Amino acid sequence: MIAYLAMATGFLLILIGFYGALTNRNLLRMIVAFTIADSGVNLVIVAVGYMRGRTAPILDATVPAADAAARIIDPVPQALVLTAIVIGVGVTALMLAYAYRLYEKKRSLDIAKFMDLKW
Amino acid sequence: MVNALFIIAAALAAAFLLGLLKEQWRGAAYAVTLVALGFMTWISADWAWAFAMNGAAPVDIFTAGTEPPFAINLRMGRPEAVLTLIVNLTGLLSALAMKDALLALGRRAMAVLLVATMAFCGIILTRDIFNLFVFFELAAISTAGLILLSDDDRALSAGFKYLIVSQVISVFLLIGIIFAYHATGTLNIDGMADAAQALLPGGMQAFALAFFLMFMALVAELKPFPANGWALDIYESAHPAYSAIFSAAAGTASLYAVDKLLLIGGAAWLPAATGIGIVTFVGANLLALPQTKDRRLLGYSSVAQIGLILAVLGQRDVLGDLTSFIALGLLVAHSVAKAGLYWLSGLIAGRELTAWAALRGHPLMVFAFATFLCLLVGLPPFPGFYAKWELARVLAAEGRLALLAAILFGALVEAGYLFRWFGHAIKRDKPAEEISCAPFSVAAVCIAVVAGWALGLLWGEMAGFLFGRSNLLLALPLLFALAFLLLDFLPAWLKNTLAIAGLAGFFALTWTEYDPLRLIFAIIFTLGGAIVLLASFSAHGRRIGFYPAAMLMYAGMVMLIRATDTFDFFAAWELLTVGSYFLILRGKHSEPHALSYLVFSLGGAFLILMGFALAAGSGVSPRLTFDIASLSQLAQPVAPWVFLLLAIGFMTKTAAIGLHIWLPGAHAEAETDVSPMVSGILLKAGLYGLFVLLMSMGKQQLYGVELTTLMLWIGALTALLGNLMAIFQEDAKRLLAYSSIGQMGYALFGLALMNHLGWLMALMFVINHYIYKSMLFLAVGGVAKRTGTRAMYQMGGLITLMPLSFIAVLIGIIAMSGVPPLSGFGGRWIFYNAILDTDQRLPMIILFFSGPIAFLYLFRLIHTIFLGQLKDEHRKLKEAPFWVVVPQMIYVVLLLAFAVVPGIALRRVDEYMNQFFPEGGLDWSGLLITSNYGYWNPVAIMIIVGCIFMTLFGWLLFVNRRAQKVKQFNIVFAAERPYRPETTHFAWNFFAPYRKALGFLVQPFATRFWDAVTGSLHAAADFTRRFYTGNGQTYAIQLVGFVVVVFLLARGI
Amino acid sequence: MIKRVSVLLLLLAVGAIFATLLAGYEADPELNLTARYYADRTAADIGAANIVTAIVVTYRGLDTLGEVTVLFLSAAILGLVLAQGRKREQARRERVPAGELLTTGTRILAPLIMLLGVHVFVNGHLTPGGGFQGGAIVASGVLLLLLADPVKHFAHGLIAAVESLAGIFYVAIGLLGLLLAGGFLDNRFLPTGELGALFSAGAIPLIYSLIGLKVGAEFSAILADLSDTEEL
Amino acid sequence: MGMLMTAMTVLLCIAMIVAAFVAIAGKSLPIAILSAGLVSLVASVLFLVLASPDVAMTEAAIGSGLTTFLFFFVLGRVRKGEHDGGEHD
Amino acid sequence: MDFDWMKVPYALLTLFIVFNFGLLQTALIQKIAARVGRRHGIPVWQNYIDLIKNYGQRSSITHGVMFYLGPVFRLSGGVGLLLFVPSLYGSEMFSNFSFAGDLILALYFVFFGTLGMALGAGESGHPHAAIGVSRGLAQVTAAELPFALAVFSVALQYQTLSVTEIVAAQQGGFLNWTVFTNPLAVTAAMLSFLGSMMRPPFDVVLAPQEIPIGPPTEYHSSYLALMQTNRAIFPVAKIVIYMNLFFGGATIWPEFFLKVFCIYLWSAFVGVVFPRFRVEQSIRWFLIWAVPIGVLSILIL
Repeated sequence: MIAYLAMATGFLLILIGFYGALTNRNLLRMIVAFTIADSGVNLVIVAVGYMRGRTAPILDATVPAADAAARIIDPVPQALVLTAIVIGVGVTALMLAYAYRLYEKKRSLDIAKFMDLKW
Repeated sequence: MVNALFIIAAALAAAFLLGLLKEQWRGAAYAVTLVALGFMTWISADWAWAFAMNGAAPVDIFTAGTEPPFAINLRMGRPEAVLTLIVNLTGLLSALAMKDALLALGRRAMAVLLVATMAFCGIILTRDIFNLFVFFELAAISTAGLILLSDDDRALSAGFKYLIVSQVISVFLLIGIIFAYHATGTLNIDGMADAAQALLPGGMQAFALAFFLMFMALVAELKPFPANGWALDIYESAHPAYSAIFSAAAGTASLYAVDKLLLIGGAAWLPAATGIGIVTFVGANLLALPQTKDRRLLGYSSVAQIGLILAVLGQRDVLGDLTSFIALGLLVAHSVAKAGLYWLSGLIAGRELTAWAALRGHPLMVFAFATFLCLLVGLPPFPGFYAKWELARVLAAEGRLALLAAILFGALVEAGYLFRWFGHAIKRDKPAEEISCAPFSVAAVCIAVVAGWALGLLWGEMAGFLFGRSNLLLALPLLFALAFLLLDFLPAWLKNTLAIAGLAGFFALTWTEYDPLRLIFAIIFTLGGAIVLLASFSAHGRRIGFYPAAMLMYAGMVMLIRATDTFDFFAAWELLTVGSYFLILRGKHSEPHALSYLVFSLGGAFLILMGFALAAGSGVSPRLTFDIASLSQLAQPVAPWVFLLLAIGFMTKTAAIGLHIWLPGAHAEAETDVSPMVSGILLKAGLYGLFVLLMSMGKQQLYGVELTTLMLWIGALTALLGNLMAIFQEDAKRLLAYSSIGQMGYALFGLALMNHLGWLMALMFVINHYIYKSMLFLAVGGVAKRTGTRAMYQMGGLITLMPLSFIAVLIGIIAMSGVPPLSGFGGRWIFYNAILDTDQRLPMIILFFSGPIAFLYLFRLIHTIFLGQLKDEHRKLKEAPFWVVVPQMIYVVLLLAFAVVPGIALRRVDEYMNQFFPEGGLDWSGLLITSNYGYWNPVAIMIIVGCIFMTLFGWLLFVNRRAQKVKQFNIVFAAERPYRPETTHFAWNFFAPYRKALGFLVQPFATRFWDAVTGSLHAAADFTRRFYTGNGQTYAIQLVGFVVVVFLLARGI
Repeated sequence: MIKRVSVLLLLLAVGAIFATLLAGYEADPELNLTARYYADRTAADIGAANIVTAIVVTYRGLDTLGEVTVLFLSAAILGLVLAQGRKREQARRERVPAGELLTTGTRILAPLIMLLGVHVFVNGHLTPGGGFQGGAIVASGVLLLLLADPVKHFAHGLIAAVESLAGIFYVAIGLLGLLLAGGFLDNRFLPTGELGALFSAGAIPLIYSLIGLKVGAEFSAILADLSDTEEL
Repeated sequence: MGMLMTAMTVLLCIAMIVAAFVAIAGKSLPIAILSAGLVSLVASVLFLVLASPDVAMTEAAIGSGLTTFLFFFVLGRVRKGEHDGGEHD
Repeated sequence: MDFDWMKVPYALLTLFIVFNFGLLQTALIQKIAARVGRRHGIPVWQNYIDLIKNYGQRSSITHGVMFYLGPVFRLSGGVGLLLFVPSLYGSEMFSNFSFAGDLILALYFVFFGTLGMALGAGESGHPHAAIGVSRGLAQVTAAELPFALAVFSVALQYQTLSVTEIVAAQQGGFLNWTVFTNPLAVTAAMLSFLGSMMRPPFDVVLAPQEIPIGPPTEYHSSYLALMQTNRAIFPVAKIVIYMNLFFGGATIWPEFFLKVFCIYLWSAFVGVVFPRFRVEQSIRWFLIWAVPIGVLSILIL
């Protein structure tokens, strides 16, 4: 149930993020919207790996290595999300820097102002 | 061999190491970068060598000491080795080409370059889907960074647009990956593929959707049309050396990623790949048409090429093992060419296509340019050609003709705009700025050129290995032609001597190998070529570029008659087309004409290719390469289609009506000694093709229509309209060109008669037309050279100044008009005898009409140039240059000889044709030639006419022995005195009454039709490209829209 | 308006795809093959208690290397982007120094924060958290320093050196794995030790520490570069 | 326990969606940035619920913390462009 | 049918007969035409007088080699044409040089003289010559077409291109003549004949009534004489072909004279009745009226 909820929310976040990114013409707002979509993706990925009634994939006293297979949830999506988050922040930082420089060039954050290249 | 992981490790280590260097030590940083890239390249090369030469087995590389699917693994196999080699080499050479930019931006930029190259290699090497995602992100981010190397400040916005799009892509990819993982329990691509076998056919929807998302994400990296505006902006604004990477390396890597992904998707997704690929190929090529900016044009072309390869990957189900041969062939050709072109564009200051005229005066760079274009278009002997060939064969065999047609159409459009560009470079005004000669960049370009030719050699070897063919590039005639590239520094006279010796020598070496029919063509192509080349002795200086082009054409023609199978035939056909294109392009104003020549010729060539493919597909042969003669085994319903395609293809070369509009300009604007080559000799290649076609296929019926009858009509109409158009020309060379159209119509007609004498007549025209058209073109060319104009009405009265040219023209027109006793009469005589044997009477009537019309333009030719009033400004003209006159005199002798003893050429052919048409041959008893209907004694005619003429001439001399030459104006002129030569020389609009009566027949319908076709293509393209608004957000919307549309289509299907 | 509607329609279609995915999703009752392998073998093979860490650092170490490289790239490109139009010298003068409280607070807090970061990544193989989280925490310490003393010339060189060295060592350790153990980034060329101990799980603590340092340095570099920009 | 968890999840989800709407539709850019940070922060709580402490930590530290800082850094430099491209279409 | 030397004197004899016949015939026709126009006309020996006068004239200038050779070409064309076709059927003596070629040779040799004349006239530098040539060539292309069609029709009919064989096939009563067995072809040919005889309504090429114009504009004295000679021989030579193809040929000279005269009279008859066409009008006329008949004659066969 939680997994479904989280997943649905994740998808919704992606859509909201996309909508924001595709309709807002302000560069910074587009970037903000993309971070929301990224969060949504992360949520979906983690939700996919969730298994009801199991614990985090860390072995300790309560989860001995021997019966880990029956006790823990799928660790792989979590590993993937870690990577995805870091990549996401890298891209966001980069986009922000671009936005800054674009603003420096045209004194505007309106994406419709950057149409020198076309056709 | 070094573990392929070292490619990644080395790049990263070097990139991190750069951080330790001081910002100021840029030289050192650059050196580190080059060493690292070199090392990476060496690893790939080492592997590629091992796979190619030592037959090494593919190696799986495990990381973390754990076997897949539990840890990420990489694979180094044959394709990986080649592809990483492409990537690394492009990276290395681009690093050379953008040395200045790298040094200006410092170590960070170099690190990014290293990481980018590594990322592309990673995409190729990895077998893990999520790892693929990571490498893609690395590639995307480093691309966004490297765009900054450009000195074009619009690059910044292009980078941002790319980042937006890559965000969208990565969301789709991640969602796809996680659901695919959930469905299959693995992230390993091979593991997923195995699992998919169990999942997909049952249509487990979630997995199919997950795959769809992954697939679309990776396809989006291929910049599919129309969701690719962002990519074009990058191509246009990035540093050209980076664009080279973006086109060659990124394209390569993404394609291989899609290829890997298709392993998972299986056969069900192949049509989608094909569909997207072919839409991209055709769409992008069309949009490139109205493009005037070089780098953007190359961008469109890159997109198109990648699309084509994607389409090929999508045909894996039918291509089977050939997929990699074809896709790789297209890919390496694309990569080398595109990288080379981008590096080249870095040397050029202007961004307009016309700015490439700066290359002129740098023969090496022009050669590089030409090499890249030929590589791209897939002309022999480059890999794309082999790929195109096999692809056509399989597609036709599988009945995927629509796809094949779309591919060929796209390729034709591509060739059109690429060679238009080449035309600009050769013909347009040279811009003020010289090209920069940065040694590293030039080196990169040169290496690409060498790589291109090496690939040609390699693919030739591979094709030889796979299909048992001899290597095209090593064919003696081609090698000989290419040798002139190396000898181009020699003076023209020396090269000319070599060329003539080569042609004659080749004939001497091989003449025993031909049957009589081929022997005649061989003589025309080699010895005939040698005679025309005599005229080239009149050229001074080095004449850069002439000999490679001319000899390429001759090589193609020689290879054409030596070809016994379809592959050699087609390759030769393309070679002679390219060679002649370069040759024609040399004319002063021939840019548009050379282009239309090329487009028509390639269009024709593609039809031929389709014809061969269709034939091969219908079971004549398991391979496309088959003995041409076995075309005869074709049966209904395919045979007539094959016939139609091949016939139209060949008729494009002979300029049959409707397909003729390229000819007048191309022949007229060519150089003096080139016109006879392309008219007198080159046209015969088309006739040869038709001969071969009819010899092997004979009559064919399509929907009850006898196709040879159709040809008969086309021939007759061509003869009529060609001749009609000729009489209205004011330009002497154009007149001759239109006349050639008419003459080819006669020959076509003769062939289509499908009887013994018809063919003999065609052959007679082949010989005659070669002789007199070469002669006339040389004569007229010589005159034009001296008078500085080709407009006939500006000449006049040149007979006394240029008597030898006059004699040549006189003999030429007597022969051509068919007046006895010269050789043209023989053609007419055979013609009459031939038509008596056939039932097709209506087209003959048209031909009857065109006969006397020829007389009109011929008279006009000689009258307006040589007779009438001499112009004041021409009074001091000299005879045409010695070396232009020499071949003309040879032709005069040949014509007379052929007129008296046509048997020397025709007798053996006549016998040879008995195997095709045992009936209706000629009887050659003594000097008398007898047919079923009539007889003809050329020697007697010559003697009788000669005697009568000499007798009367003697008589006139006797009664009028004191005749004195009077001044030109000393004429009886109805109560007026002549005023000036210009007003007294009746020359302009000579046949005005004819225009009044029949001018409606020469409305330029064909020209208008083709203009409308190209015009609407351009208009459509120009309209469609407005779609690329330049707004990054719109591009992202388009991408999402693209995904949705494909989704809907895929669901619909 | 047209744009909004068409985007809405397109996203509706995308939403339909997502909805289908959601509807077709069923949680696995048991761990799938890959996950089971990790659950069963991590402790024995890798010796890390935190299975996610084991996956991130070892099994999928190549991803992580790529991930670190992404940050490296971001930092480098950010530097490039901002360096192109930078007029740093004028920019610096105009900034107002931070208040006394912040400055003093920072002096006490920053080392503590950084220590916490180090703790997080050194224990990455045992507890939740690791190089990335630790690195981020270290970077936040740097951020604090930046806020407190924006005029101070920031030690770009030091950051770059830390970043590079960490990166080089990371690659080197990976290669050691290739040479001494089973493959690239194999952690087992060092003893795996006892499950749960600090010095266990082979090279994982080492690698994760390097990652932490590197990530911290990269984030710091990004922040420092951004802080060097001027207000437009 | 299950119920409680579910209810909490629902709450978290609603909070995220509301925050997301604020982020893309709100007039003020700083608030949009903060809302996006909030989405991340709530997501990291949800990750804890989903038994993913590693992810939760990362998301909290990087996704919500660092990213928000980056945004404000840049926003501070381009203040005047905050409203560019609004209210046009 | 091989060459032997005896053919030469025989051919010269034919030439002599035809030459005299031609001179008289043209004069006669001109006289008839004059009488139709209520004029007195020339005496029948007038052509002899003109010829002798012109050969005797001394003013001899030339505009160049081709100019000089023009009349030679012209007359060679006429003589050659005559000699390549057998004059009398069944007569070894008057079969001339027809062994050298068949009907096609004759058809194409017609152009030999035309071409030479045109070239010679062209070199005169006189614009009217060029205009005349342009008109003449333009007209002849259309005028020759029905004839070519008719010839082809006849060749198809008799399955041969040999003139002798065609005549042979028409022997045995006048109903065997082509004019009765293939009337359409003959109609087409006879319409075409009008165009090639340089008589009204198709004589704008020469336009004798106006100022000196047409190809021979600059020719005089002995040149003109040669051309006059040709004007006597060439029409007869051409008519001989018609006669052989369509009207059963001739076996004796009187029959020859009669048939040739009658065929020639046909063009004179039309000429005095109709006004002159402009060139484009005559082209259209031939294409609209004569050509379809010729086409029909081939198709019906």
